[in-house]
Amino acid sequence: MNRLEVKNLACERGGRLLFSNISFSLNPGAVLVIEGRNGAGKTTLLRMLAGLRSIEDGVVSFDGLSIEQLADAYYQQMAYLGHLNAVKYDLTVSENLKFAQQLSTVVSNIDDALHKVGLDGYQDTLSRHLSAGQKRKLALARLLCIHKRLWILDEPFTSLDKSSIAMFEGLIHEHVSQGGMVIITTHHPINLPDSILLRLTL
Amino acid sequence: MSQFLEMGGYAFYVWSAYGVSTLVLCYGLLRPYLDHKKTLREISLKRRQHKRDLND
Amino acid sequence: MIMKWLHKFSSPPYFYALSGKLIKWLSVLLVAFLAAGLYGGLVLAPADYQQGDSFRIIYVHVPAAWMSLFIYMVMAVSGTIALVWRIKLAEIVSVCSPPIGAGFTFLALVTGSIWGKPMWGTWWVWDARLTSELILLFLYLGLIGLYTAIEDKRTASRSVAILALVGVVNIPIIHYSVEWWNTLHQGPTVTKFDKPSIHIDMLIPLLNMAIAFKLYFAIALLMRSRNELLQREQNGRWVEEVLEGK
Amino acid sequence: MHLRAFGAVIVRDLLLAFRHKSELVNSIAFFILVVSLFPLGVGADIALLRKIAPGVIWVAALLATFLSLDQLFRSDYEDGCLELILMSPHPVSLIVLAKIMAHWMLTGVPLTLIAPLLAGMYGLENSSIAVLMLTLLIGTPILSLIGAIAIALTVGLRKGGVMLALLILPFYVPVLIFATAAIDAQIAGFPVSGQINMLLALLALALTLSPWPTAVALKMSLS
Repeated sequence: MNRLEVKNLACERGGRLLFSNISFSLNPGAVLVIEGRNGAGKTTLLRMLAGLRSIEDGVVSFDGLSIEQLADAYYQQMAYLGHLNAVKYDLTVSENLKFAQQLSTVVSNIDDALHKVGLDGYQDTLSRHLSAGQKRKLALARLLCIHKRLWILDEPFTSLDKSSIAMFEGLIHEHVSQGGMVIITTHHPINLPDSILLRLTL
Repeated sequence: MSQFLEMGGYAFYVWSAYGVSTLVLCYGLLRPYLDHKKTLREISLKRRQHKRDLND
Repeated sequence: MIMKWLHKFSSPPYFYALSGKLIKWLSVLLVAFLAAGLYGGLVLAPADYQQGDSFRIIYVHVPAAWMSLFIYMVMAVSGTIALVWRIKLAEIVSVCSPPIGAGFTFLALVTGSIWGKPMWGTWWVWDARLTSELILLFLYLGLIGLYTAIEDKRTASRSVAILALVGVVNIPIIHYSVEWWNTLHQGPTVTKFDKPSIHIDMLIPLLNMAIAFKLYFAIALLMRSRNELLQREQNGRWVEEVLEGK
Repeated sequence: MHLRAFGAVIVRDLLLAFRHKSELVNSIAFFILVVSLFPLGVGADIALLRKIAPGVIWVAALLATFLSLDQLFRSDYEDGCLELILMSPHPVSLIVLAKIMAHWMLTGVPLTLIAPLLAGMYGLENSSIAVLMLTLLIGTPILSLIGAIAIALTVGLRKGGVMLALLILPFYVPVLIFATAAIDAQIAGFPVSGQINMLLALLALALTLSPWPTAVALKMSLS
């Protein structure tokens, strides 16, 4: 039963203790919202959970195995969306998504994903010509067309307008109700049913 | 003694080589010693400041 | 038993205190060996029949050249230990070694060219050993440059460990290709840069100097490691007692 | 399964390069420029030029390859694709190898194809030009593979990181020595198999040993 478990995670940056003994466990069907003022280390924590930043003390395990042991297998289950959209400006929208699909294993239809995020018809436009909000939607579409159980989203709503945020909250709800898990940091208030919401403050 | 200093006519070369060596090796010990002192001063300074911030 | 001792030794306060004492003892030994080596080399050893007294530079040049390679090996090994087992002490050793290594390489280069001047009339000779030493100096500068360029100390020391590892694989290849290149272009000339036939009286001081240089390396390394440890653990409680103690 | 990703990365990099022609031309222009500048400095005495030709052409190729390597990870690092690649379920060293191979196709191969033109300027006969191309064909991948390690180590650095990568040039020395020696041997009429085999050995070494440190270095630079 795949669960994400974190035991007394700590991180030190520039000689200063950023956060320490962070412990929680996340089960399928739940959304963990991580709050904290700027500089509290939210992004650093997410990057550690995504395996991008090496973990000095504490253990992060998925399905009982530490993510260092899982390595590539963990990345079959986890997708990370950071501040950068990971979008190549010289490639068209569908080329970007096709590349992401070729890198992962379980995939689904690109056009459906584009439709869900409201980018239908943009398949062949160069990503360079998209607006900031549309680029963010392209990054979100990538999440939809590569099936990963755990989503780790760092401020996903930046540069999105009201309706797009609502649309994306719906997608999160849909992902979670199908047994997915989401970890999210955001400054916007999240309106998702409290039954599935967990909160962690740094 | 002067015969020793002369080094069979190679005095300049031998003593310059040894001179450079002493310079490099001494610097190699002096530098960490001074850094050590500097670090200790910095840390105690930072701690005193930290204490002052706490009780203000 | 070893693991227990290693664990105890690697706890920062213990290492800090122990290294303090060690430095004092090692410096006594250093002075002894240095005196023996210098006295033996400069006074006792007979002048070389070919190069006269200028060969006495060997007592600084050759140990320095040995040390430049030895330190690179120490750095690469401790870097690998730090990378694989994440032992903080190994990381500090692999980070503090490059400056000392660069010093010895520079020393070997300078004394080598000074030694070459009376024999060939020029300061620089594209001799295989000197060329390899020059390349080794570039490697050390690369390591020091990389460490200073990266802000976060942990990533910096791991990056240095990787470059050192890549270096240690390449050093033999570079050395032999330079050696091969040297024989190709210079051909069998009489000014082969090898050591004069080593007479026993000449050898003893050389070994003393080599040991003295190793002691020097240990002292310099311990001093730099204490400093690095202090900077990395400045919020640690044990630093408190150290400040009172000083 | 991994092969699909391997191919995808190569195709993507080639596609990106062709849509962004300037980078392609830069390294080739640099190579031609450096090689044709030398006679202006050294004089047009053909005997001298023939003597220094292997060294000049090879050093120019070495620098051209190295300067173009900077783009290998930089653009991916800046737009976040590097994180995407590091977090793919495929071994990172495999994908790094794909990127290096794509880079080699974009710089190493053009350099090899243009070299005969420049060698002609230096008065080399056809047989030594053939050996020159052979050494470039085997040597440029080694340059890309080893250079990638330094670039991966310094990709995260803002100030002066690129200059720092130059300090990996010492690792290019063996390739330079055996390649130029092969061409000199050919000019002098000696067999070149010895030097060529050494280059092949270096290539095998670089192919197997360099992707791993590059991958680890990328993880370092991102953490």
